[in-house]
Amino acid sequence: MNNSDILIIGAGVAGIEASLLLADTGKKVYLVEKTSLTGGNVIKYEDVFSNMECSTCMIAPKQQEVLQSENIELLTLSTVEKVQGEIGDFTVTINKKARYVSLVDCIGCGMCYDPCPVSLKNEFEQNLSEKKAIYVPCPGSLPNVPAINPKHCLQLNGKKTCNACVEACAFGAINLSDKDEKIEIKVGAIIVASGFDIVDPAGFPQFGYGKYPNVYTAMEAERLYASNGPTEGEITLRKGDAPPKSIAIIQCVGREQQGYCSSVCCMYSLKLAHYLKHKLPEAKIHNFHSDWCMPGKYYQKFHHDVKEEGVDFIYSPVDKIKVDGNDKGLSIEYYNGKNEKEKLSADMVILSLAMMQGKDTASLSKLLGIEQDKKGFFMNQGIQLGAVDTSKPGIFLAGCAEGPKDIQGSITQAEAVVGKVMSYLS
Amino acid sequence: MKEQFTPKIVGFLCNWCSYAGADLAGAAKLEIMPSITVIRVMCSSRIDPNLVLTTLLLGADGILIAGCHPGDCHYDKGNYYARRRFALLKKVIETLKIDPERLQLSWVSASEGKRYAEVVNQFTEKIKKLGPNPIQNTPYL
Amino acid sequence: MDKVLKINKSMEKGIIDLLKFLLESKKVDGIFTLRKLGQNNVDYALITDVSGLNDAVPFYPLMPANAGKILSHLTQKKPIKKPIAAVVRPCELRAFVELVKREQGSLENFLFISSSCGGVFPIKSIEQKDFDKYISNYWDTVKNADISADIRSTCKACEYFTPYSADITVSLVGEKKLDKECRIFLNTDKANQAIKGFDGEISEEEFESSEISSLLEKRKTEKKKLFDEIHIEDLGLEGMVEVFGKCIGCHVCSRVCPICYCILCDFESATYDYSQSDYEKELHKKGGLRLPPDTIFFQIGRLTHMSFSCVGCGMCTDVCPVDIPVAAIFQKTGEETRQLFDYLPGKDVEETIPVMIFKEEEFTELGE
Amino acid sequence: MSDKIGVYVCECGPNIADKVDIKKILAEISALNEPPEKIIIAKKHKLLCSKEGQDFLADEITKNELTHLVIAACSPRDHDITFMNVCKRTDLNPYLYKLVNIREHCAWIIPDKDEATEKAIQYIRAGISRVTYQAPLTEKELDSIPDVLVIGAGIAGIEASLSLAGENRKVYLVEKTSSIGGKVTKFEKILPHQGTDLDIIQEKIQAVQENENIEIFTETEVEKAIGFFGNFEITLKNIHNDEQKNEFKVGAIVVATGFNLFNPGKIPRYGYGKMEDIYTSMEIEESNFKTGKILLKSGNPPKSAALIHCVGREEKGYCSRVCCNYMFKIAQYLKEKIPTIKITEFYQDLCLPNKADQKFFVDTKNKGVDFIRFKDIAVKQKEKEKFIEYTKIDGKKEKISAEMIILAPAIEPADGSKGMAELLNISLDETGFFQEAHQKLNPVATSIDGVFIVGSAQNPKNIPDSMMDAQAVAGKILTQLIPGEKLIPEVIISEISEAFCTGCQTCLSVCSYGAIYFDEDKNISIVNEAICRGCGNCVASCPSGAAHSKHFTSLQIYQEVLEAIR
Amino acid sequence: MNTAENESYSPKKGAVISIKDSINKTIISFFKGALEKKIFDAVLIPVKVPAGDSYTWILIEDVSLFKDAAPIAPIMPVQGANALSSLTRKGKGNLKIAAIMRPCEIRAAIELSKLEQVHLENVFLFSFDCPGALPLSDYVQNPPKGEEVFESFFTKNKWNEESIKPICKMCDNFSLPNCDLHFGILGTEKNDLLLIPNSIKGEGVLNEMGIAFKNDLSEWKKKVDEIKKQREKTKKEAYHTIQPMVEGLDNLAQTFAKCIGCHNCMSVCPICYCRQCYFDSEVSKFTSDNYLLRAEKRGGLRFPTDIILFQSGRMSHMSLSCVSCGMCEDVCPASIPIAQIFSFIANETQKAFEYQPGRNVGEPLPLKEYKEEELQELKKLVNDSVGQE
Repeated sequence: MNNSDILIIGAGVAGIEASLLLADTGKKVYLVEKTSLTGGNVIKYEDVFSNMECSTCMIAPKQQEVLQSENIELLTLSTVEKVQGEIGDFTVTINKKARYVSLVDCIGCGMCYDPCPVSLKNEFEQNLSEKKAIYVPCPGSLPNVPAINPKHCLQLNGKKTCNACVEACAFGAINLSDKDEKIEIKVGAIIVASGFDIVDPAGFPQFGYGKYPNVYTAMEAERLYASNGPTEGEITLRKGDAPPKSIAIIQCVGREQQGYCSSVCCMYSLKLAHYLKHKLPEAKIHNFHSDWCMPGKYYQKFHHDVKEEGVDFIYSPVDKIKVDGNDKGLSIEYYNGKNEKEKLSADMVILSLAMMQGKDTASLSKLLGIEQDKKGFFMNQGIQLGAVDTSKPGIFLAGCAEGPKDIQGSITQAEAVVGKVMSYLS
Repeated sequence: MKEQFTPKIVGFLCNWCSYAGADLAGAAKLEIMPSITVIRVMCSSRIDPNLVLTTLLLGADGILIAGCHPGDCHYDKGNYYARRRFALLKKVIETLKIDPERLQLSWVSASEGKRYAEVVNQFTEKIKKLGPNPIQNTPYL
Repeated sequence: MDKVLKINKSMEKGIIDLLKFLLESKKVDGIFTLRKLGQNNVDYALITDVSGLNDAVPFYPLMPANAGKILSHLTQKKPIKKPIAAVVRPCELRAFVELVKREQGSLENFLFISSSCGGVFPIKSIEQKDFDKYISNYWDTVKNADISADIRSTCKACEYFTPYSADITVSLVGEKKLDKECRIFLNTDKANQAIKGFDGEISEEEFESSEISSLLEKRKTEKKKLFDEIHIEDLGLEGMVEVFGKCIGCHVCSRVCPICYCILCDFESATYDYSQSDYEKELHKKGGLRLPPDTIFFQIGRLTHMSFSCVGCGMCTDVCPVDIPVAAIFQKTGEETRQLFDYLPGKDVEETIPVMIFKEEEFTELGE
Repeated sequence: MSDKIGVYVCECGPNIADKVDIKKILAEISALNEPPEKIIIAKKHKLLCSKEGQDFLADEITKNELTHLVIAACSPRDHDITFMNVCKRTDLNPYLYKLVNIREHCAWIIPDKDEATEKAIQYIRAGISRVTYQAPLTEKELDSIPDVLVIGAGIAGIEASLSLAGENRKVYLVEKTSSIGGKVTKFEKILPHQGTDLDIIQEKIQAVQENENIEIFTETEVEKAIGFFGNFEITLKNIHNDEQKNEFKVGAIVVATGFNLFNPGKIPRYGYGKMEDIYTSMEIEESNFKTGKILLKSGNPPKSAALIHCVGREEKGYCSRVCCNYMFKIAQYLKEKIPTIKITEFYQDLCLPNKADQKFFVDTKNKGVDFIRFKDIAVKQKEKEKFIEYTKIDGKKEKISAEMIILAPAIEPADGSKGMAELLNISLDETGFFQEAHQKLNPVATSIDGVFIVGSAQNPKNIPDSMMDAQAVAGKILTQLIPGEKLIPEVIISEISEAFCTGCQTCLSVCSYGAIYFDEDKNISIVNEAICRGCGNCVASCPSGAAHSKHFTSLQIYQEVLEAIR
Repeated sequence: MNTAENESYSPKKGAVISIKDSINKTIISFFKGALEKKIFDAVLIPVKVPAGDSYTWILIEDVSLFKDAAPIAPIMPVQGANALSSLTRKGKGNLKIAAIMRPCEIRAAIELSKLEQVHLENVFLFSFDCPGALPLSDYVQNPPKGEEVFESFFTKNKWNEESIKPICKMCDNFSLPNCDLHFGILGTEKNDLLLIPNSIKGEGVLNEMGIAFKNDLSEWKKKVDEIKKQREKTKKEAYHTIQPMVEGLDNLAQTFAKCIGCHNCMSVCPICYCRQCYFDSEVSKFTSDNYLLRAEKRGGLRFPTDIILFQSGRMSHMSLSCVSCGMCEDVCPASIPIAQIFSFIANETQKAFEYQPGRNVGEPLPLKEYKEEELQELKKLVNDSVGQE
């Protein structure tokens, strides 16, 4: 039996590309996404490096196509629970958490947000801002339909009877008695595009993340700069409101521990430096780097341009850098090229943290019956059986689930997977 | 006082970036002056100088052309041609001293709802100061 | 230093001899030049037979039409097969180059003979009874690099009176011994081939002369005067209505303009046929409607379409039935728009016209 | 024939209903009714985008035999397709409908209710006057040829051919040289740690030769490739005799022309070509592949070797991404073949983008190769002895001697790229490689639909990534060029009227998709319906108005302008 | 049906209006009154441009614009029929319009209505005895002098004034055209202004205005015939001088030697309504080989080429409808007597078909129909011997 439907896990840029191409041929695609919106990590950035193109302009039309395509069934707030069978005949059980808001009736007018009394940390915004119990991760997210967090909603966690949002909704789109449900589907192939995560900065106490408030991760800096982010693009500090006068970006944090270079941090650090120079022209920006990894043909020119803009590049091996803070601000202790110790004070420190496998890679690999490689990412079969195949035929890898890469790397891999799937299934 | 001059502004917005930015401004419920009327075109490079001149000479008080930032254009290089055509048209009416400030070109990307609202409101204020387009009452055109 | 062929004959005879030589020695199969026709009148003609050259008057100070536009009609469908020598003015040559850039003709097989140009009389001046007196004092003013009073206002203000891409340039301006000696500058090796076998001594002399630069200064002051007359600095809408009020919308200025090559001008097409309801809306708003409409809109629209390519040949003012100084306004706007793209029309056929290309790093101040 | 225009205002729940006075709108719009030529039917509905709303619209259209439809609701970017599908269900042409945005551009941004109502009426009137000028358009269907032309039989070209060939899809593989396999066949070992083994590649070369759906042309060049996605006319020419030509039609073209190595001779300080025993990495690979040994010119094995990375990186302006890895491989060759050899590797930056690269670097280091990070470097010779003079990061100048020097020159575009670009009407970027359609979202396609670029033709790449590109192109072609299925090009495109076109080709030069071609004998420009994407750039550039853009004609926009300044 | 369906209507009576300070002022006050009474919604009338150096057609709705209006303007920069055509080409619309034009402009408007370029259903055509117009270029050189000369026509009643356009000097069709209302400015002996209804529509206007029209017209007719005889004599003389200029190819070549091919005579002519003239289209553009061949055949080829083809071609296309308004001569940059030539040719062709352009709306254009028994004299031209009875 050769079922030609396809399951794609993760609606990031790789998942979207694969689902659009496959849906074009008339195949039915189940796109399972654990968060409440599509776009994965790409929509968290304001611009993408090297030509500084606005990421929303780039990806929004694709997200719109996914929503409007009849062959793609988007299952948000859903995770894969059980997978049985083999290529051509997989039976998959999906645990679809309740959204409590109907995707058909709600038109995303946002009347229900204000009345909600509860507010909680917005992890999409790297906890830099708050969100309500009924929330849309960020303005302009697609699908533009809120979800309710059952743990915090007073009605749902039993603390108090409250239906402020239900009353505010003029479309009767909110149904607090919505239930999680298990959906069983039959597919011919599975594509894992579950993306990546960032190493936990707490693992590097020498940089003082958490201890000193003005130490930020790179993702937090991205959200600070985003025009639809918590501060609508203004660079502010957790302690001390004035915009920072001097900023230090420390690269290759976690490269030794992870045992690989994540290939994109050099470029997004340059992008951050370019943002900051553009936003705070008088601020002094230092970039602590070791090797520059710039594999793209346009990348070195971007490095040259950022240098021209007056960003101060300091070569110093990352393992010898220490950050400690005092009331005046932060001071970075490092060893320069001549191996002499130096100190530099800064109002803000941004850590370019290494990429690591997605948090639920381990559970997913057990569930799918595929292996992880030594670094923790899903293992591909190399050149013999294919760089996008897993040990189990019929299950493929796309994007950063297979290893750190830039956006075009993920897109190329997603298209390659589609090529493999088409030749298998036709 | 009600009879205060409300300018008539025509906005040519490109479908992929600035129209999306305007939608985002709407979704964020930002207050925008009602003087602008939006006309959607597929790309800012679709607007030819004669169309802008017709709009100006028909009596529009201000004309705003909005497109994607250079490099973001959905059709590769369209906005560069649009920019060049705009510069040429602006220079011609500048030389003839016919209110060049009534024309404005602004790049607005899909995520810049706030910027779209500011651009429109600032442009409306500027036109309010400039006053109605004198072309209204000259039948000799 | 430039290579010059000297003929010790008067300029008229010298040039006719050269043209006859070119035709007889089969260097070219035809000469395109002005030809006397009737009392004072001249017209352009493609002369293939030597006898036809008898009443040729190559540098006669009259321009019935822009030769660039005529050569474009000649070569629009297909480049000309046989070599032709064309005696044209600098602005006509530049107009032809502009048209070739727009695929409206081809430079193949042409030997361009141009000159430092002393300007031409208006077409209407041939009606004057003492027209031949005009001609004689014209050549005197050319000799001492002066501006004769009766030539067209556009020619008085013309700063580009020496050619850029001519094979042969006949030096007229500032040539004191014009009726005894004729200096012909050979700019290209095509020119050298052409004059091989023609008796006349070749030497090295400087084409740029102090007379030419002094004439340039005079022309600049004339231009300033011309612009001040229509106080171009603060035209505005009232100024435009002032200048173009009397325009009768016959569009002859666009028809004779070498740069306007469209088969049907957009302003005459169906796009600007307004329906009754459009007129009614406008009428209620303004209380009065000029008919036929869009007279000023046509002028501004034409400026946006071609002002950067205006070669300042002055035909539009010359043929305007109500004597509107159209050329002055097109020259002024042309100067401004050309500066935007630092483009000089007709200078070099390889240079693409500004609306066909763009540069990523230009006008970055716009739109931000 | 009279126009029957249906105008439906969507309340969108409270979003429009609370912000504008819909009763007033319906009254003013119905007042525009001018029987018999223009009949207006104005109604409101709670939520038109809902299923029930769409059914309501469908039967309104059929019941009133509407000739035009105007919907006043939300942004076309959200529901244009929804309402066009409603029209498709009825016999109203989907392009005789206009969605007027009175929510994001009116109700939500104008606090004062009267002003918002005025604005909504203005927008709806503009919609009505525009829709009467809209013409019905139909989707065209173009039959497509599933076959593919692959140019260049390196590893990328071979992988693409294998992934694409099938019983109803023929692949024409064209190679300029006399043998297929490209540079990969000259390596003894391929980087094991990245899972690429030589015998796998030999198998692939074998497979491509035996596959009956793949026709291979060696010593052949592409002479002509004209057409559009789904329909390219190809002419091949044998490079030795011009008469031997093949002509056929394909649906897509894959450019896999690979790369050249930068000539280090151009930079005097490396001494290449001036001193003995200075080799490029490729020369070492080839000699090692032939003889299995790496020897000095004198014939005996070198006692010391210096490997220099990043040769020509400044001059070319980009890092070539693959040199670090294959230099570690060469270092490990040397250690295996000459255990006692002393190797120093000089690098400016280590580019180890793949997850397995860092480990390969650490293994090489543990095998006794010492790495030095240099700021600038030069190769000097005093009598017989060669020295490497370099300054380290800390500014100290040092010198070491080396019998053999191996350079890692930068990867640059294959020669002939310029000719290939002109032939296929695609463009090169500022680094000289082929320009991809979109740096992020479409790296294997070009601005011309149906022409794809893989491997180092697009960006310096190693073997796995080149093969990944090839499979990606297979993904794109297999999903868009399906045997037997028709291609549906964009409907909203431009057209040029023959009568008024003067053939000045201004439109041709502004079109970045090569969608306009020049008809020599008629001397006019013509739009190719299959390629045009409808941006309208040519329409604005045409001075005589000969070019029109369907669905966004000057007259239609003019109607909206008239209403805007009423 | 169209406005003047009055083939049979012949004016019997007229109304006398006393002239207050000038004929123009009186006519303007008549129009103001009619506008106030809503008889029509707007008036198409020549108005002096702000710079005061020319006149332009303005469709006036707001009466304040009448201050610079001049129903009888000294010059004719734009043919009235062209102005009317730009307004009503796309349909009659629902605005009732009054248009005051010279007789040749009325005749041109009627010819254009036969070609669907003008729709007269909602148009009230007003005309006046036309004293002729000054040449455009002379007036524009010195507008005040032009005004003063034109004023003298009325004060000193000098009708055959020397300074008017040559075509006007020989115009014998200067009075009552096929309009609705006619201002007989030759008037009564006390030279009051005569307002003569020339159609049922015209009578309707006067009734609505409450103006009785009982005055006898014989005095006015006598004056008109007197001037007409004078004009017919000048016309015969003029044609006599023009004839040798156009007979024979070399004469034609000589006459049109100065023509620079700018086709301006065509663009201002009211009858030439084609959006793109046959002689501008692809059909009349040849390859360089063709031009070269023709040059080699005759030792030389004049540029611009095919001037005679253009002039004669235009004659054949429009001479049947030529109303001799003189616009072409006014705008010819080479000052060729093109209007007199075309008037001479038109006179011949119109005589052959007994057709008078603009005589009345109902009369079809000659080439739109044929009559069995017409053109007997052509029989002898068909001289082939085949089957000749």
